Amino acid sequence: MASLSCSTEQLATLLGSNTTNATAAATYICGQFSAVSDKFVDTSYAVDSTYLLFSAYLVFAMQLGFAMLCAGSVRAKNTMNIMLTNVLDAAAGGIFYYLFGFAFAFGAPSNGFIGRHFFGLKDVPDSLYDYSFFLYQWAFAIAAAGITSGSIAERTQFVAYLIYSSFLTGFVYPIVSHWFWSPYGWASATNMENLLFGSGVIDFAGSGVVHMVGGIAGLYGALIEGPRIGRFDNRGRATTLRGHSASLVVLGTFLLWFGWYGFNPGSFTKILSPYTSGNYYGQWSAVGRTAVTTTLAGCTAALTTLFTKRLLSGHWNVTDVCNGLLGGFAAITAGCSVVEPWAAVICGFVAALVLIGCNKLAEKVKFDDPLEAAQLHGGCGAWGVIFTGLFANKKYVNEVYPGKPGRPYGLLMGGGWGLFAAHIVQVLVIIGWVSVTMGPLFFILRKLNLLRISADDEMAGMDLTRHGGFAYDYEDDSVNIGSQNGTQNTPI
Amino acid sequence: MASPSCSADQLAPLFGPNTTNAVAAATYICNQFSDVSNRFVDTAFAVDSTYLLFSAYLVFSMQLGFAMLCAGSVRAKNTMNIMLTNVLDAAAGGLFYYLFGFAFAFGAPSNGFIGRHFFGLRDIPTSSYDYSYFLYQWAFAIAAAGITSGSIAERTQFVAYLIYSSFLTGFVYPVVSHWFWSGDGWASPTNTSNLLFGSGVIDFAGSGVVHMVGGIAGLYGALIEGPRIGRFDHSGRAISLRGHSASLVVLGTFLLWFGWYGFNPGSFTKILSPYTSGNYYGQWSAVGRTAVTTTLSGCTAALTTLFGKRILSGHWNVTDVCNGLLGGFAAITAGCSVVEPWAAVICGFVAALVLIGCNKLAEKVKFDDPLEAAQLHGGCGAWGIIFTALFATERYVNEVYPGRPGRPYGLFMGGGGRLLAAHIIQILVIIGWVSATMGPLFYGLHKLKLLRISKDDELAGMDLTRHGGFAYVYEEDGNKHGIQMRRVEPSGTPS
Amino acid sequence: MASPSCSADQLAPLFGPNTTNAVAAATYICNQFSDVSNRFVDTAFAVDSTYLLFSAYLVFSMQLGFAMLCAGSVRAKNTMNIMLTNVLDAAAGGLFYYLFGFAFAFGAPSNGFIGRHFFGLRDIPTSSYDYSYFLYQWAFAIAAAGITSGSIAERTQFVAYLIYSSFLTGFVYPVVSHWFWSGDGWASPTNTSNLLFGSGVIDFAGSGVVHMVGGIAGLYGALIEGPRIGRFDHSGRAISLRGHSASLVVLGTFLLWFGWYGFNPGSFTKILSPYTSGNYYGQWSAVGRTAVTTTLSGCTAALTTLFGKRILSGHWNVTDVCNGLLGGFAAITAGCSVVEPWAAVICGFVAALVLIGCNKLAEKVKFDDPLEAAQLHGGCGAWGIIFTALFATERYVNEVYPGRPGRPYGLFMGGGGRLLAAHIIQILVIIGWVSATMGPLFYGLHKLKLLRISKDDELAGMDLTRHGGFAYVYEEDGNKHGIQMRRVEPSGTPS
Repeated sequence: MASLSCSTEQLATLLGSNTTNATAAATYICGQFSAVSDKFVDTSYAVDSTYLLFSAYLVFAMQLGFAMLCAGSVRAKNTMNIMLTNVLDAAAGGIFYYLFGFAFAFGAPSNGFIGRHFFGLKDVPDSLYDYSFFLYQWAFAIAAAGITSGSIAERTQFVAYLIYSSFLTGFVYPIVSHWFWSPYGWASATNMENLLFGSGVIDFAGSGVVHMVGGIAGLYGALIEGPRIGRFDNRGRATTLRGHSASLVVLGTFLLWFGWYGFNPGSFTKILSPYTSGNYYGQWSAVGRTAVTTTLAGCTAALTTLFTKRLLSGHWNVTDVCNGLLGGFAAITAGCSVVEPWAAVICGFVAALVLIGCNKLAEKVKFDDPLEAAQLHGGCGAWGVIFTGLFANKKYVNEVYPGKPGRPYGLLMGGGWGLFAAHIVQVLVIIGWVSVTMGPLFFILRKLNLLRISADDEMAGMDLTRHGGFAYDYEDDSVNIGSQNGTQNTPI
Repeated sequence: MASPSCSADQLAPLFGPNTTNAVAAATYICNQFSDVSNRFVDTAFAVDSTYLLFSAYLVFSMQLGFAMLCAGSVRAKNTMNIMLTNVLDAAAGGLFYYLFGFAFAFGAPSNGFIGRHFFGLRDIPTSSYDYSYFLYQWAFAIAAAGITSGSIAERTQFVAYLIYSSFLTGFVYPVVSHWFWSGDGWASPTNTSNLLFGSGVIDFAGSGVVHMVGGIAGLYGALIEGPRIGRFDHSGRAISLRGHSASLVVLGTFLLWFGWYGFNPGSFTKILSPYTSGNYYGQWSAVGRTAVTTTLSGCTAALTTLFGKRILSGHWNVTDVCNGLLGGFAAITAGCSVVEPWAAVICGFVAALVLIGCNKLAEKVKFDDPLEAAQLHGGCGAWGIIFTALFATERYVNEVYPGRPGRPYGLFMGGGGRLLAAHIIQILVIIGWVSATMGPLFYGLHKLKLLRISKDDELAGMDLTRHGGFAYVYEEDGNKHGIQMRRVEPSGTPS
Repeated sequence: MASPSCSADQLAPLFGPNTTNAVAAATYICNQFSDVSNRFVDTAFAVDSTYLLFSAYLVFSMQLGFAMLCAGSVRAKNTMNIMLTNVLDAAAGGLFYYLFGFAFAFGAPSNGFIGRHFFGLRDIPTSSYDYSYFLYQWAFAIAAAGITSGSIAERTQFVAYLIYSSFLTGFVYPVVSHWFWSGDGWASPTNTSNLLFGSGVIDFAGSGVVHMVGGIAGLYGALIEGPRIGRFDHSGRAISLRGHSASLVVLGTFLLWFGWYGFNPGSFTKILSPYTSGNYYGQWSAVGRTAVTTTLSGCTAALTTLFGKRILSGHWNVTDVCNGLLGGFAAITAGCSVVEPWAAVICGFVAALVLIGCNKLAEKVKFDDPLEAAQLHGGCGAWGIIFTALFATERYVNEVYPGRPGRPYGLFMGGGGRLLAAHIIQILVIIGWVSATMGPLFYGLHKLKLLRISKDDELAGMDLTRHGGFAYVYEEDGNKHGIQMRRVEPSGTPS
């Protein structure tokens, strides 16, 4: 926010020499304005921090959503395992992101590839990054790790999980976020010196940075582990290994939806930024618009999935609808702030088809991902990056990324190829970077026999063999009380 | 918000002719103030948008609450079905409300009956409606549809559901909200030209607009479908078909409680509105008071239900308490912003009795509503509207609906009967309108054999026949495994 | 917030006699600034209220977290019971805290021991306490009661629960919060007349006031009731009576984590307070830092528990990790605003060890607490109080508790022993006060045979005998059906 421009010299001249002490009067008045100006600064810090903090809490709630979604999507015998990984994504992620992840991602000043300040939050807060920003970015980092844990569920050793999760949250993900979100990043849309293709990548809330990274990491993990026992029968036909609780899936999906309102609109990080002072239209409108585009993309994707799956399988299936919904969200994440609401409808529609296609493909190549995470976050995420390159609106691009008029915008909106090219580059480098880091990591773990659990453990379930017991115990130990309950109950 | 009123014309003469350039100096100073004033405008928009957006997110979380409440309240064999309807309430509602629902509800300028601008969010944002307002209203619209889906649970064809849900969210509900909430609505308390009975209807957050609409729609649905198989035995006695998971019911109830803090206090839509500038008492206090009245009404209703049910049935029953709690919330929703906290206690107390009475009545007339939604949202919602007309305080009414001194207020508070008259009109027109729209719709679906599922499907459960399988698989495929699984814990596991 | 200090008396002479009307000009200008200043007051109230209200909603969501955590941690046959107690903590707590709890806690002016104004929210809002503050404090009060209900789960009569819960929320807890948080409290760090040891107790968000009070109350309850049947076998060995659903435990834990962001950072109650006007570093940074310390302490405790338990028991156990996490949060609650992030890591590490140690001890002395609530909230809470006295940094203490330079701060940070002395006093008086109130209460209930349920009831489960039925019905009525249901998926379903 520009400060008020009261100038003592100008005002003193205007008051003129007949005023007893023109300079002092002018200084006095301007001093008052300066105090007013300071208080506006305070106000905007307080308002923006409030906004950012509550957004961060919402994003954190997504971790709960992931936990419930994952728990419901696996078989009962592996519930304890998958929930533990979700709790630890958050916990281990907190420590690693504090120690060095945040420094790699946003350490400034830095080169375009990796940050190198703020280790252990040293020198934070400064005028650019406050604690609340760290918290917000941490919540993003753990989301990426949460995506991956879904792909390799039900068959991965817990130690392997601890290793890849730390590596992903502490190194792989922070570097990608540095490239695209730090003002020093080589492909950042806010890079001060040199924009990639004169444009930089507009991955506003992370279809690429978060979702593709998590999804592709999961792709490698699931690929190297191979499918779960029983997922493809002897003749190679796919058998559905259904999750144990659709209620938990729906609970998780709604919580993710809820949290996405922190993820997408929250990515502005500031809300008290007028575009023209004194006008009803400002960043707060853009924030609201972002929430609307997010909603519409998800809703459209859910409906598209509903009817398409009805045609394909004959069922109205709620878990498929939930996945479609999430696919729509993952896709709109990149462009949510710079597209019109009607474009979000298109985004969601295509995202649902992309997801269905990816799932068909996965089945064909015998790729097994219990949560469809690689297909959903990888596939729909990539579509989202492309979508933004096609539909970004000129006005919104310039409002959200101000200070550099004449930026390229969406190809289909007449904005030329600059943005589209940058986004293709983004898709490629993310695939490349995750392949060269997570691919070898999973491969080495496998070679060391640390990746996959034994066939016996897999049949019995990890909860019994590794995690101290089954997650559920609906019946009492003595069998007869249990069955008595069952019958006694209903007449009451 | 009035801006600081610096006027160069007034200031310049005060400097007078001896000042070198009095007009320029005054203009200079006043321009500074004008900048300051603009920045206050920015601040107010940012603060109010933050407040409204987070309130909208809370209201959205009620949809999750509905989903869990409904899921837990039906039998396990219909869980997938009911959860799908809840997800689609939100999803289909999002599209329809975007395309025309919002336009019907708030399209301005319009006549008193229906709005006709802003289709597909065209021309949004304007100075009065921003995107965040749309999002907030969308979250309300899907809540109404969520209520109805509870009433007709466990026996409705999915296609029927898709049709009524779109119709309710896209047309029936928006029109009602236009009447009572839009500045152009014929019964709105903010109508600028002509207030109904000089008062307008004070349905602040929608006991009538949301809850009664949803509840009465559900009433017609459930009435036309008839009770579930097994709900009343041959001799006509009621048999409780218990939901499959009380944990989900409690989860859903608490989430609804959580979300209600967006529903009621959020309905101010602005928080940075002083009543007198520079004072600690302003709209922020009214917002806080609204949260407090909401809480107290729900709490009282929960306790009343607890003891009432204990006396009637001999049990301390948590699902009944949850329903009582929600009844208290549905009732206070209309008057939450204009009543004193002590009145909210009365509101909740009566709401619990209303709900118990409605349930007794429903059982007597063999009306089957798996979620008690018609009784709860319809009955307690109607009581809430009456309650507001009785207990609205003069001061709060004038603060919340400013600019028109001498408005009627609560009958018991000495404000005369005009508010009550308006509120009775509201109840009647809502009943009439929903009867005239949703009644024929459900009847038509019934005649077309699109409404109720077949008897076989109902006995087997819709999840198996229509939704691709049972919601839960706690045990492995073979019997062997199943039994092992269950016994393994006591025998062999280290713990 | 200091307002712009425009003074017409100072400004007028600067214009001097040549200005036509210097006094009027100066007054005119200064009046404009006064308007501006008022609008800053409005803005601050609106922003702070928004912040406080949403924090209160988050804290409320912890009640949902408690309900789910408790439900998942008990056996299925007692689920209805424990969830009912959690709903009623909130509901009964709402009424009692409204009627007198808030008055005891924050009624001002008062003596150092107990407040005595604001009964039934009379005279609220004042310039220092608004409705939103009441709501926030209510959410805290019910958290304390929620802690205790975990300790005595699965074996307590419902009537006993109603009595102790009202007493705790309405009297015991409010008095403690008066001592340490009210401006009049004898040990409050904001006491204007006389600080305890020149320092007062820095229990920022209530490791002592909330967690120790709830935990110690639970300790007495569980001690007087004795362990559940089957918890210790004939030879005295402990047998783990596992909860019925780890999913609910994880759900509850994450919700508590989510809510803790209202609990700790929210305890500032204001966010728009600059330390130096016009600077990026202000209370908003302290709020963010508090959220960070909270996060880090919980994360460290979770990891410590994970590896600690792996070594001790050979399992990677998610419910243990959840408890460890919560122990880390309970510990950091006291000092969250005044310690560095690195110190929070230490806090969490030790908290996990304290919890493991307390659990070992409890097993040794045959103390049975189904939720580990006494160990977790009592033990880790006490550690948190000590921790704050050791690691509070000078700068943060003076920023968070301004206006009295040279306050004592953490012993290890060079701040001397006075803060530690005050904190040890806090631990002792909380133990003493809760022992003197809740101990006799539970003992009296025990003597009146109102405390523990009968052996038969305990074996059958309270849900069947007292709460109208089992919480879950996954299967249809007959056995026949039951088996069909279960087998149907692999054999006959289309998928």
